[in-house]
Amino acid sequence: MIQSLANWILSFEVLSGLGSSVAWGLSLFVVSALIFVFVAANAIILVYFERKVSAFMQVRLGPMRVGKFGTLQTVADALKLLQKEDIIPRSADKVLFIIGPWIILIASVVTFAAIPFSDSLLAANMNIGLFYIVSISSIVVLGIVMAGWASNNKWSLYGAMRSAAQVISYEIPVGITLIAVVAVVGSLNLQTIIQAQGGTGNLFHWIPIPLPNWFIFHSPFLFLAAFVYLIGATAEINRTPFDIPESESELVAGFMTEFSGLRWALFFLSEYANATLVAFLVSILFLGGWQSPFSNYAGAQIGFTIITLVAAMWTVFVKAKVNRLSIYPVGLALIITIAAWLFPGFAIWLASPGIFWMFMKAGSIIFLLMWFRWTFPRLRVDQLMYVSWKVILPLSLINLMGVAVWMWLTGEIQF
Amino acid sequence: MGALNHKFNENILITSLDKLLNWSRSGSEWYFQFGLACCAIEMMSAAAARHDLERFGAMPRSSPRQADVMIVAGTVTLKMATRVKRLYEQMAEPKYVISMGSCANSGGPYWQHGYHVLKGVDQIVPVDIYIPGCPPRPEALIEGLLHLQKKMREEHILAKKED
Amino acid sequence: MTEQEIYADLSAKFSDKIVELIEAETFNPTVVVAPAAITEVCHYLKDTETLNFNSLMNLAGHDTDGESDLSVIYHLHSTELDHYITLKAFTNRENSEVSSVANIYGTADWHEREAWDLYGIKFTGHPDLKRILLEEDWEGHPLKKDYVAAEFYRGMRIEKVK
Amino acid sequence: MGRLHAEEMILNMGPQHPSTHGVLRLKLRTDGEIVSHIEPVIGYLHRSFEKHAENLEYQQVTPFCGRCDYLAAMGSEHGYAMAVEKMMGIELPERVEYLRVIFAELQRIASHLVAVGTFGLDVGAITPFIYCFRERELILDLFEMASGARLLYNYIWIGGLAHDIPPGFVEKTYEFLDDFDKRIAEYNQILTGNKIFVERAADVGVLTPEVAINYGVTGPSLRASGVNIDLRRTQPYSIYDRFDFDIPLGEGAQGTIGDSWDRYYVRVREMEESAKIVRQALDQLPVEGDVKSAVPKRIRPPKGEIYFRSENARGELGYYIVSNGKNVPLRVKMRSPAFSNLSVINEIGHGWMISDVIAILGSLDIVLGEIDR
Repeated sequence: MIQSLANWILSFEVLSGLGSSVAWGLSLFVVSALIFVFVAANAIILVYFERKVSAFMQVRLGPMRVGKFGTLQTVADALKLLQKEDIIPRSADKVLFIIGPWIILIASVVTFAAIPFSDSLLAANMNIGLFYIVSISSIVVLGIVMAGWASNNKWSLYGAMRSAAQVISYEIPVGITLIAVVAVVGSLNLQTIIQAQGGTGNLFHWIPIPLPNWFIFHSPFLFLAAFVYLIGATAEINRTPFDIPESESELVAGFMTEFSGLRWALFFLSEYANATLVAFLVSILFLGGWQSPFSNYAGAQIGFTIITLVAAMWTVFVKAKVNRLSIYPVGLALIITIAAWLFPGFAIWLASPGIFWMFMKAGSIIFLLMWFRWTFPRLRVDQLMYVSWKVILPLSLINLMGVAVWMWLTGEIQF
Repeated sequence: MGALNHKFNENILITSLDKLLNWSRSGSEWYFQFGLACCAIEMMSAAAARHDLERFGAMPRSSPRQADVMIVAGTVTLKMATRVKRLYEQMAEPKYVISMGSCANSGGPYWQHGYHVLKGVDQIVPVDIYIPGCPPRPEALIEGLLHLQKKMREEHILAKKED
Repeated sequence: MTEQEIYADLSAKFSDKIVELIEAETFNPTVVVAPAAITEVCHYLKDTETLNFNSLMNLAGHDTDGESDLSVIYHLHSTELDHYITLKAFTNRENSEVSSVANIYGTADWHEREAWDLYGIKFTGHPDLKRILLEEDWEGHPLKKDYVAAEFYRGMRIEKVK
Repeated sequence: MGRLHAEEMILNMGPQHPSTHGVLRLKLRTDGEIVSHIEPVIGYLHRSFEKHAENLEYQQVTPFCGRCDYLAAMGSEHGYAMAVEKMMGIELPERVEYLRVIFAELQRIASHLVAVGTFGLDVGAITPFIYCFRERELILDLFEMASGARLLYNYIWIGGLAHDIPPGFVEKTYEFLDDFDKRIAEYNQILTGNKIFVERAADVGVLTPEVAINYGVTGPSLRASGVNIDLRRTQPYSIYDRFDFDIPLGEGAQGTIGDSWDRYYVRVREMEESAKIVRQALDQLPVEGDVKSAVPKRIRPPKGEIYFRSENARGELGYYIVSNGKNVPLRVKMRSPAFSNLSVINEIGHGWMISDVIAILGSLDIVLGEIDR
């Protein structure tokens, strides 16, 4: 995209006087600004989304008064955090204290460069996209340890040490699961990973159920790898049930205890940037990124009717609670189905791969992460290590071998 | 905002900017999770399902650095008074104090024979809003928060002080 | 066993240390014991099979009227044999001294520290006798009838009481 | 190379901490995550209930009883009223006895709801806390109908009740009881059977019966260790002998008997038993009888002393009252269950990790107002 952007800038006569390197630099700046704006706006929306989702899960209303239905709530929070006094504790290590949060934010924002939002819309088409993301996102723990150590507070020291142990021990199973995916595709480039998941095939290449050719249906081992990756990634971004570094009930506020005002907002921003990154990665690697689940527009029409029927039956029979709140999702699905049947153009657009499906999948994964947070209690430090070393690591190794054997069995590769 | 405080004279731009800042501050009062006694239980039920404090943007924060409003909910004994003062000083600057319950207002039922009770938290900490009641109902706490919001809206952060 | 039988058993065992059995004006008959002998009496009550007082329900200090002696009351109960006894130890007001049962009953540890904190009754043999409810630098023992609160405490005014 | 002995650190889980249930300070001596010694420092809420009781008349002391244990105010007032009535030998009308049992048991459910909710909060599950408070609000509505207050009532007077229950109270209570049984199943689904919750609570902080009795632990924490002592059954006061309810004991379903999970689960089952008692009491509630008939004009108990025990939500709540015939008590000592329950935390808490110490503290269900009095 940067290439196309640079050429687009050079095409203007008035700007053609600039050297190609300046145009190139300008377009680089524009793209990175775009990414940062996306991450910031995304964090604002997600904070509001999380407070509303947690409220509905807890039988209450969530922010309602600030703006219509509380929509401006996070804007008000951000503005208020701007006005807060910037406290740096006297006995804190000033340099580390200041750059700690920035390192975390930069590490989590920079990884978005390699995320392909749709087949044409991506910042940098790197051929080592996955490797780049994994290596950059491991710097986050450096920032956490820096922030925790610098604030000279026993609670944040505990938070920092716990998060260091946790993230390092979950890097390994996550890395091995990613190798399993790369083994199937043969390339680290996220764009080619998505392109390899196009079209429809049968489940696990073996049971003749027509399903989109996503990696989650590629083989039972990759199916397991999807969940192993989700668990490992939840641990890596310190979200419940693995949120012991900033557990409110034990460590007051974990490594964020001594941070106030804007500095603390950076932590909040990077937490949600990481969550979005993980959601995108899960949808790219296992749910076929911007691939559409329906091969053609007829598929879209039939697919959406099935979704509406399932939603209607679920609301009427299973939950047996037909009130104003539970009608909304069924109504939405109904409208889309009618539109798909009436306007073939709309159905075609639905069936075609594009940014719509990318954000739908990422959104559902984010909703899942939030669902985890508001239902599960918190694991203890040693149980967390046990889960990582004794459960997920062997599982990811088995997945790696299993994928290779499966591909040999189903004839994808010949020895 | 320390450097910009009260430096500009009153004009359209500044007052509207003041209004925006006041709106944002009053819209997200993060209260300091700090319960002492019976009033803390009423504060918890105010934060729970029926009277949801989150509707007004009030989120409980357990660290003094990230809280704006300190709700002193319960009896401040002399042994606890030094801690309350230190916690107040640890909070970041635009900070407010709500004294919830007659124990925090004036010592309450323990006024006459309470040798170990501090007669009113305003002896150690500047209080913005007093909420009467023993314990005040969650609705009273919400009314206190709304009064604090009204008080925040009238503040002038950027405009010069008219002294 | 009823309180009278327990009193008979005790006075047989510790003839001089058991003073009397008060039954009038009280709902639970009380055995008055010399303050120094409380530890042996409680050891005996707890260890003998027939008595087996394994649970100390309550330990309270008491000051009747500001002049006469302070007293400490022990309410004992046996969970297996389900019988009760109350012990009382009088100690003079100036340097009140009672032997501690903290090593026999775990719950007595904190109750005795509270009695020392609020009544000023020292318990010899207590592992760690220091104030439990008030700060270390608090003068006086508030629950004594002749206690008058200080004017200020660390710069904070305590209203004049009574 | 032997055990790498790092220097021990004193960690102050200070008077202000999200999960110390109020103003309790735990001085932890920690070696890394393992806590080697816990020294609870209390007294941050010492409001001198006993000094007030020596200067106020008998009926003026009732509000202060409720303020000591503000999560089970009805239970404290009930205990105090029964103690003074026994001293004065007052005969209560049947209706008053039944109403008092109904309110005491509803208060036990409300207090256990807070205990179960905050235990979930300490272990990290935020949603069950909100569900428990949703049920508690329904009970507080009932209390508000009867006494006018939500948390601290001054409703159980010496010799009767402040007001009779309004019409519609019985129907509303039946409605609550029918709805409440479904809720218990909801808690069991979201918290009791939750694998992570079991992992965090089972086999943590095991309290053996001998240590429990020695440290004076009473109530659900004692019964979770398998000791069958419940004053409503072993030493029946008021009219508890007319109801049939069983005493849930800890069976070590998820771990050893007497661990934190048992203490939690005994409270959940005890809520069901209390609901059963309230239902039976409502069925047998006599319609006639004036609740204020036995309230004496001037309360002057005869000279003497009494130690009266009743089963409150947290354990054995004892009142030691000494009277010298005047209308002001000479001494009222409240033996608070949470005071002894907390003293056992070092015994069962040392050697565990910090997050376990918090889980153990949550399972002991302490209320600081009652500990510091």
